[in-house]
Amino acid sequence: MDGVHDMGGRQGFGRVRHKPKAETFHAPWEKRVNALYSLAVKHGIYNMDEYRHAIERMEPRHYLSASYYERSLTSLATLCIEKGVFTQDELERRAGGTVPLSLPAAPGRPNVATRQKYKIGDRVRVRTEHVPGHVRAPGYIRGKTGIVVDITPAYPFPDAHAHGIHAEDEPTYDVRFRTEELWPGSADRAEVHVGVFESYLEPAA
Amino acid sequence: MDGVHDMGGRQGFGRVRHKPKAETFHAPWEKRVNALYSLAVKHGIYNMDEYRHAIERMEPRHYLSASYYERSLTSLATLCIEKGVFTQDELERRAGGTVPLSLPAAPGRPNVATRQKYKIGDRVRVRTEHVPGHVRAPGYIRGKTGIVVDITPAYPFPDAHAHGIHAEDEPTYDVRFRTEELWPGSADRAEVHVGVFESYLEPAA
Amino acid sequence: MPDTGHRQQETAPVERRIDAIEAIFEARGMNARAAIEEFEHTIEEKWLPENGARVVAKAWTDPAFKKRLMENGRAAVGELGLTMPPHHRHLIVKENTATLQNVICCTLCSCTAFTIIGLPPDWYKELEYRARVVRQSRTVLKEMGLDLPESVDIRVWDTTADTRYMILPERPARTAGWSEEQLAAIVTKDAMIGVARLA
Amino acid sequence: MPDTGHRQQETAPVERRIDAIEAIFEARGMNARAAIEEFEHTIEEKWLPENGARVVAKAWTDPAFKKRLMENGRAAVGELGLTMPPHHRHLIVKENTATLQNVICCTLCSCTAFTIIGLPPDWYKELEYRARVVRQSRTVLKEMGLDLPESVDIRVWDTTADTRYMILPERPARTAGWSEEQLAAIVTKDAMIGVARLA
Repeated sequence: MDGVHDMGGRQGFGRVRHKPKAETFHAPWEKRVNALYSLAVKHGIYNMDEYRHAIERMEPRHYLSASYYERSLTSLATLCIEKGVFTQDELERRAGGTVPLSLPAAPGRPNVATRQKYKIGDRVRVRTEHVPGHVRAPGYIRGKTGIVVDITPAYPFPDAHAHGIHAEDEPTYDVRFRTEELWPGSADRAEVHVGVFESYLEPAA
Repeated sequence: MDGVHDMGGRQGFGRVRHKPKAETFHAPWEKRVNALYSLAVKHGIYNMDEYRHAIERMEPRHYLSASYYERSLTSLATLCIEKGVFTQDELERRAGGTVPLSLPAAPGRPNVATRQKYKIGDRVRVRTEHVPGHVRAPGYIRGKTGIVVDITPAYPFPDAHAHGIHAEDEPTYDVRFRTEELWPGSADRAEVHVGVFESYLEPAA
Repeated sequence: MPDTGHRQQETAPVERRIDAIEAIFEARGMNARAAIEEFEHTIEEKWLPENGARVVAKAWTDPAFKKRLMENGRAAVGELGLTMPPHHRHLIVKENTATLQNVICCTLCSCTAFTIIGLPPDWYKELEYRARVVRQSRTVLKEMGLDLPESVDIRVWDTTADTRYMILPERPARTAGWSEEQLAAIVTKDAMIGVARLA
Repeated sequence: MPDTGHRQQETAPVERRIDAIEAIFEARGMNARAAIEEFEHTIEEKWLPENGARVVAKAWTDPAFKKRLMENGRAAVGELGLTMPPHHRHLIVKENTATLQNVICCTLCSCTAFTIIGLPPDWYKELEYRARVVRQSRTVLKEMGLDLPESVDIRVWDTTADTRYMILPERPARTAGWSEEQLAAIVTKDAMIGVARLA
């Protein structure tokens, strides 16, 4: 989905608030969120693609204003309700207030029928697609051309795996893009490498 | 700029909270904001393109979480400080607290040297450009092809006008796009008409 | 940097922020209070959807006016004493028919022909409408109560330049023989934005 | 719908929300408390940047290990007793040199090889880094204190699949003859993400 979570290349942000040896957690409840969303994965309540997609489905204002661990928490709460582990009523009664949840998912999709294999050195183009459900191609590579520099063995196809749809695993291709191709005249010179699932690609001339 | 303000086609939002005969204002302070940003325009402190761009330059979390009139207010405050009408110190002293402002502007640009005239019926493509400053081409038409269906007389070129750069006025072309071209397979069937400045266009085959 | 102690403070509420700007403008001799009063008067007395409703009613009943309106909206509304700000250089009028629904939006901000159809309603300026109406026009209109059959084509007009749009709604069949005043009374702002049809 | 009265209430604070989920999990026999304690133990004792530092130090001092690490990161770190979750199927190691700076990010969320280099620092997961580092890499690195000359090329690795990356930093010249333990002690998480160089 073309959501606000798709941050790569978005302008208007200020400086990275970096300090050396920065912390991961800033409050004890954050560790509990991390432990419990991982526990839910271990219990098979949902997989990591469903977890990521439930974060993406957060109401956009909520996504941008929430802290990292509030986003994790919202995904955990939403998926447990969607999977029937508990009801919204039970959760809110116990929490003593309302619990903001993610919005409903659009449908997922199986592998793209016309996908094909590539080899290192091939020029590939990222298909101009707008997938309504979960997708792991960032918007900034859509329609862009790059070169395959590495290939991994197959992974679950996220567009299906996040939606409980059966699909074949797919290799991901490490595709090298130049920033001059991604954002002509408006980026620092660099190569950007993205791990791109086979279904997202088509051959480039 | 590729900012969060560029909303057209972004997914993840819920239903439009519409009711018949909806109000424009919801609190008296909102009318004062509207009156005073207009007064500043009348006094020549800034123009409407500068005003719009100062809203776009708001910190993205602030943009999304602020109400419509808080965005107007932030633009007004930012521009008055940038133009030297008052200082941030004076404003915050009088307000009795901090006043969130927009982030600094990137440079603007003059008319595109290679722009050309089109006539009704011409096929045109929106240039694949990433303009760091103000621009009035929404991201969803970037690189897309449409047909010129109408032409207006010249307007100030916003990419220059929002940045105090001298530029020639340009006609805007009413370009008709099909949603199937804009978001293939992922939009309701419709025509979308956009008023596109000459500098944003190139001929399409 | 001198005297930045107050920077440690809380964010000022929006009312206090505009209070401060109003006070500074007043102190600078910019007559802020008078401008606010004039603005409040203008939005209550002048920038009303009744303006556009008069334009629509006249277009429905006067074919020559309608022709002028479709050719040069700014000049035609001027005939009724209606004006537009200088930077709104054009008013383009689009006609809805039995098979065509035109809809206005502004995906980048909130542009409207506010002197003619009134200031935009809250939902028009909200993120949901701006994000969705260009891509999911039929769905959004249905959610807003306008369930169009597939036989009706949709044209969305994204107000990206300073050209302004208004929609000429389809005249309801039941209004045959009505006066301009009667007709004007049924024309709504929503119909002139294109998110509603008149019954 | 029965008993929705509590829906009128305020939004529950985040702590109360996770309290509630923890209590429900506990009531369902999912051993939430034990999982939390185990997690707290794991992040304090196991998922530490010292793991990656050992890998780096060994790669600096053992060319055969380095070769295996570059060919199959997951298997090579396993030689040191380090494991990765099943869904992290690959660990790809990229080497920084005098003329090349590799940098890791995850524009879509926050993916990292956390069992090897430690859980990601706060700024890595924040919107600023995710939005900017792919497009303004040199500028962002400079703002973060790493001012690279134009002669150094930059490669950004956006972690969009479940392949995980770590950076093998350039070994500082001053460390000639140091032991693996001495070397490991100077390797930082930032250097293994690629936003810092070791001096």
